[in-house]
Amino acid sequence: MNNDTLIPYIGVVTDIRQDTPDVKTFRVVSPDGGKVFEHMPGQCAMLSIPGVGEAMFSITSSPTNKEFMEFSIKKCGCLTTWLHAMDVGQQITIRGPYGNAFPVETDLKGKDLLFIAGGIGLAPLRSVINYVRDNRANYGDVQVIYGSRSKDDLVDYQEIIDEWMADPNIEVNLTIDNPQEGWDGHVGFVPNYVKELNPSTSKTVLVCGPPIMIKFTLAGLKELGFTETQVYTTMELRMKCGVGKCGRCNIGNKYVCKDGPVFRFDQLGELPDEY
Amino acid sequence: MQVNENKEFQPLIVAFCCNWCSYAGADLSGTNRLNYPSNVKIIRVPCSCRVNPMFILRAFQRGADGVILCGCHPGDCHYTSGNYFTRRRMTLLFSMLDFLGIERDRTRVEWVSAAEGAKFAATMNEFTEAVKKLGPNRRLEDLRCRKQ
Amino acid sequence: MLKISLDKLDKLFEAISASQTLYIPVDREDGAAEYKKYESGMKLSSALNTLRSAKDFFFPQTENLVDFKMEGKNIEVIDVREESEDFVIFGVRACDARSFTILDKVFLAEPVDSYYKNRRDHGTVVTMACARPAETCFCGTFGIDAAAPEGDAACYSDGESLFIEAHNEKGQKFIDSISSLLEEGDTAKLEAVRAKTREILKKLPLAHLTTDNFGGDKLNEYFNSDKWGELSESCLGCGTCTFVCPTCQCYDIKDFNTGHGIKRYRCWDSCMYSDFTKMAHGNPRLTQLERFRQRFMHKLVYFPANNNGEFGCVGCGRCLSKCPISMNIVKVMKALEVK
Amino acid sequence: MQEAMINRAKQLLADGAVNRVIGWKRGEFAYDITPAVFETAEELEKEFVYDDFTAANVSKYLVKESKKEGKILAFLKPCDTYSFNQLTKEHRVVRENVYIVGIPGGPKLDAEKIKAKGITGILGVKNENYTLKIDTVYGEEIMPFYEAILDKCATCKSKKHVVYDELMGEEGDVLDSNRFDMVEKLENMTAQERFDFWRDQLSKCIRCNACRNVCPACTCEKCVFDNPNSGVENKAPADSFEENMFHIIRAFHVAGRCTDCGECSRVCPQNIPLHLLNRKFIKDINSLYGEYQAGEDTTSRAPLNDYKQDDCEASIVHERGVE
Repeated sequence: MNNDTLIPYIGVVTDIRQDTPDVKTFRVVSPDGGKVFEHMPGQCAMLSIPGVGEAMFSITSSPTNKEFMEFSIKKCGCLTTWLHAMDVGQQITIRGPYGNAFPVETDLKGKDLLFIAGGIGLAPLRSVINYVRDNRANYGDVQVIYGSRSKDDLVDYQEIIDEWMADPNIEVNLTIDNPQEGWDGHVGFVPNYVKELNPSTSKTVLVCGPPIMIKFTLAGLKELGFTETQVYTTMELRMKCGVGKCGRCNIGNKYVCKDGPVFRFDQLGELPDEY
Repeated sequence: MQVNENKEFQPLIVAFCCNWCSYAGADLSGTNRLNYPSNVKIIRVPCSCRVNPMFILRAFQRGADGVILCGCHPGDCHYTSGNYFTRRRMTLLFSMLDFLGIERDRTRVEWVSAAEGAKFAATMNEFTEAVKKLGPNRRLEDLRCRKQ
Repeated sequence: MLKISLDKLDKLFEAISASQTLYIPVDREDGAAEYKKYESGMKLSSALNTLRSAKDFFFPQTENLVDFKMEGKNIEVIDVREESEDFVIFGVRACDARSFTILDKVFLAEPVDSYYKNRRDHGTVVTMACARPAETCFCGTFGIDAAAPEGDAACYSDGESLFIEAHNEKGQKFIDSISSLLEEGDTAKLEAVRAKTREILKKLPLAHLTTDNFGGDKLNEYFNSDKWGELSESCLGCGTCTFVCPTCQCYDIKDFNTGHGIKRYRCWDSCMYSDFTKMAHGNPRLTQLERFRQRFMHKLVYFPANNNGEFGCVGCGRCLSKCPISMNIVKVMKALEVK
Repeated sequence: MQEAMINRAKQLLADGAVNRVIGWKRGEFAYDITPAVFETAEELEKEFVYDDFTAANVSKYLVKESKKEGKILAFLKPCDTYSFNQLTKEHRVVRENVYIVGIPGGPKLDAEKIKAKGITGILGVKNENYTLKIDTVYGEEIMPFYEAILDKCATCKSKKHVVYDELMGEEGDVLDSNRFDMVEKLENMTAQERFDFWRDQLSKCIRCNACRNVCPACTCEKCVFDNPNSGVENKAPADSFEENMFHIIRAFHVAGRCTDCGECSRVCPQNIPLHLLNRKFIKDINSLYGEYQAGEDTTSRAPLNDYKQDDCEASIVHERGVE
C-alpha cells in the first residue's frame, strides 16, 4: 500500500535551545541524518509524541538549510509541555509538510519586503527571512520589525543580533513593551512602532503575532496607506489531519491546514469572522 | 493474565488499601511473615472513599482479574465517615456490575484494621482462590491491553 | 434486463456470499434495520433505510491508523494497514449511494486517504430502488431519483422479480459472478412500478424543498443570519445527527495507551461537540450557535463552494427522525430562506 | 389544553409577570416537536404546540434560561417537575426566575413505535378515543393509542406535580407503577444471559452522547468523558470495554439523582433501554437504603451523600440473586 500522510515519520531531536522563558527551539533531523522532508517557507508540520498528542507547528528553519529543520515552540498545552520537558536524542513523530507557503517564488519576488512580528509570531516568519537572506538578489529592500513583551521574550535573540543585525542588506528594528534595564533600544507596542517608522507603502508586508497585535498593526498599515492586498499573515486553528479532511480548521469554506495557513488580508476579508 | 498450558492460571488481583488501616494491616501481615499471593498488587489510597468507581473499572480494563477494596472498619475511618460512603457506593457499583452480567465474585469490599495482619493475608488468599476459580476476566476486559 | 424471482433471493445471497463477504440490511428486534454480514437464513429487510448509514463500510466509526512502540527515547512506527477483503453491500438506497460520491470527494482528493480507498476499491455497492418513500425523504431536492439509484449495480423490484443492472465494470463483474441465477426478463411491469414510485415522490411533504437559495456563493448571506440563534437554541450539542448522517465525515485522531504500546485511532467526530475546535489557547467556536451554524453551513454553503456546487446532504431523512429535539436541515433550510 | 396554555402564557406575558415562555414548537410533521423559547404573543399563537408528541423534558434548558434576565414561564409535566426540583436542590437553576405552570402529562406518543408498525409517509396523526388515525401518503392507517406510547410513559411513576406556581387541570397522584418489572426480569436471569443481553444492547451504542446531553441530571460544566486528561475519555470506542465503561459511569454519576424521567431512552437513536441501568440503581437504593425518589423534594439528602451506621455490607450483592 502507498504511504499515507496520516502515518508519520520519525524525527530525532538533536538540539534544544531555550530561547525565552517559555519558548524552546528544537532541531529535528531524520534518524539517518538530513531533513525528514523538504518544505517551503511558511509551511507547517504535525509533530507528535504518541500517547500525548499531536499538533501543528510552523517550520521555523529556512528551506535553504539542508541539514535540519527547526521548530520554535511556546509552552502552552499538554503536548508542548511534554516537548519542553524532553531531552536531546528523544525521537518524535513528524508528518508534513502541510499548507501553502508564503509566495516567495512568485508574488514576493522582486518586491521590497517588510516583516512585522510579535512574540512567538516570529517563528513562521524566521523561515521566510532566512530564505530571503539566502536568496538576497531576488528581493528588494528587506526590513524586519519585531517586538516582544521584554528583552528576554525575544525569540531567537542571539541569531537576530549575530546574523540579522550584522547583515548590512537587511534592516532590523526591535522593540519591547516596557522599559527594562539593559535595553537601550525602542520601547513600545509593535503597531505604534510601525507607525513611527513610517515604512514606504511600496513594500509588501508579512505579519504574524497575537491576534490583537495583528488587528492594530493592520489598522496602522492602512493609515499609512497600505492596501489589504499588500499584507500577508499566517493563521492557526485546531487541526487533526493536516490535509483538509477532518473538518475542523475551516474558516468559511477554506481549510487553514490546506488552503492556508498563509492568507492575504483581502482573501481573509472574504471569509467569515470565525477565528 | 494469560493461561499457560503448563502453569496454573494465576489471577492478577488489584487491592485498593486505605492508608490508615488496611495498608498498615498489609504491612503487619508482611512483618509477621504471613503469606499472601504475590499476584495481589496493592494500591495505597488516602481513604477507601477515594476510590472512584472508575478506578475499579480501569483496573479491570488494564488486566485485573479481581479487584478488592480494603478500608477501616465502619466507625473507625480516619476521616470519620469516609468508609460509610464507600460502602454505599461500592454496594451499588458491584450490584450494577452483577446486573451487567459481570461475575460478582471478582469484586469485594473488606474491612481490615491496622491490627489485622492475619485477616489481611487470609482475605487475600481466599479472594485470590475465588477469582482463580472464575478464570481470567473476559467480560470486562479491554482486548487491546492484553499482554502479547 | 436480467432478473431473478424474489422467492429465490436466498439463493442469490448464498451465491454471492460463497465468493465474498456480503452485507445486507436486516430487521432488528426493535423494528430498526441494520447492515449485517449475511449468514444463511437471514431475511432482507424491507425497511426503507437502515438506522445507521452505509458509510460505516468505507469510513468506520473507529479504525486503527497506526501503532507505536515506545522504548526509551525511541519510537517505532508500525503500519497496521491490511489489504481489505472483497465485499458486497447489497440493498443500499439511492441516498446512501450518492453519499459515497460525496465522501469520495473528500477522501479520494489529494492526498488520497489510503484507508478509505482500500475499502472503496474492494467494496461493490449494489443499490435497491425505493418503492415506499417516507415523509422524511427529500432526496429529490438534491437531484437523486429514488427509483433509479446509482451504485456499481442497481436492483429494482416489480413485486415478483428483482431486476439487476450494472452501472460500471465493478457492477458488471458482480453480475457476471451470479449470472447463472439470472434470466432475461420483461421490464414492462417494472416501469409501471417505477412510475408509481415517482408519483409518490412528488406527493411527499418535502417534495417542494429546493436548494435554489443555497450554494457556495451564499456565504455572507447566511453566515450572519439572525436565524441561527433561534435555530440552535434548543440544540443539545450531541452528535446524533452527525453520526447517523451518511455524508458527515469529520474525524478526530486519538491515541490509546495499551500499557505496552500506543494505538492511534481515527474516530468519527462531530462539529456539534464543544471540544471540536478547542485548542490549548482558546476556541473559535465558543457557543452552540457557532457549532450548529458550522454543520449546516458546511452542508449547504462550504461544501458546494469547494465541490462545484454539489451539496453535502443527500436527503436521507435520518436526522429528521433521529434528532432528540427534532431540529434538522429541513427546518434550517426553511428558516433561512424566509427573507 | 394547548389553547388554554397559549392564553395563560399570553396573559402572563402581558402582565409582565414573565418575559419569556419555554414550551414546544410545531415541526414539519405531526411528530417532530422542538423545545423552544417564545417571547411574544404572536410567536405563541403561531408556533406553540402541546399535543401527544410534546414529550421533551424542558427542565434542563432552565439551567441556562433561569440565569438570564427576567422571569421565564415554564410549562412542566409531572415528570418534568421532578427533574426541576432535583436541579433546584443542586442549585443548578434559579428558582425565583422561573414561573412554573404545572400541566397534565402523558402518555405521550413515540413516532418510532408508529413507524415500527411499518406505517410510513406519515402526514398527520389524530387521536380519536384512543385510536390513532394516521393519515399517510399511502392512505389512512389505524393503530391503538396505547401501542404507540413512549416506554417512559408506559411505566409512568407519578402524575403528581412536585413543584409549581400554578396548576392547569387536575392534580394527579403518585402511581403504583410497574417500572421495575423489566429490571426484575433481568435480575432473575443468569449472569451469562444478563451479560449477553447487555452486550447486545450496548454494542449498538454509537457514542453520540445524546443520553448524556439530554439528561437533566447531567449538568456538569465539563464531563469527564470530554476531558482528554481524565484518562477515560473514549471518543474512539474501539473495544466493548469502553461501551460498558461509558454507560456504567454515566448511570452511576446520576445514581441517587436520577428522577427516572426516561429521556435517555427516548432520545437514544439506537433504542438502547438505558433507563434500565438508572432504574437498577433506583431499585437498589429503594431496597437497600429505604424508599427514595429523587426530585420529590429539595431538602432531603441524596442516598449517595448519606449513610447509616447499620447499612448493609457490600457482600449483600454476593448473597442475593441469581448466579
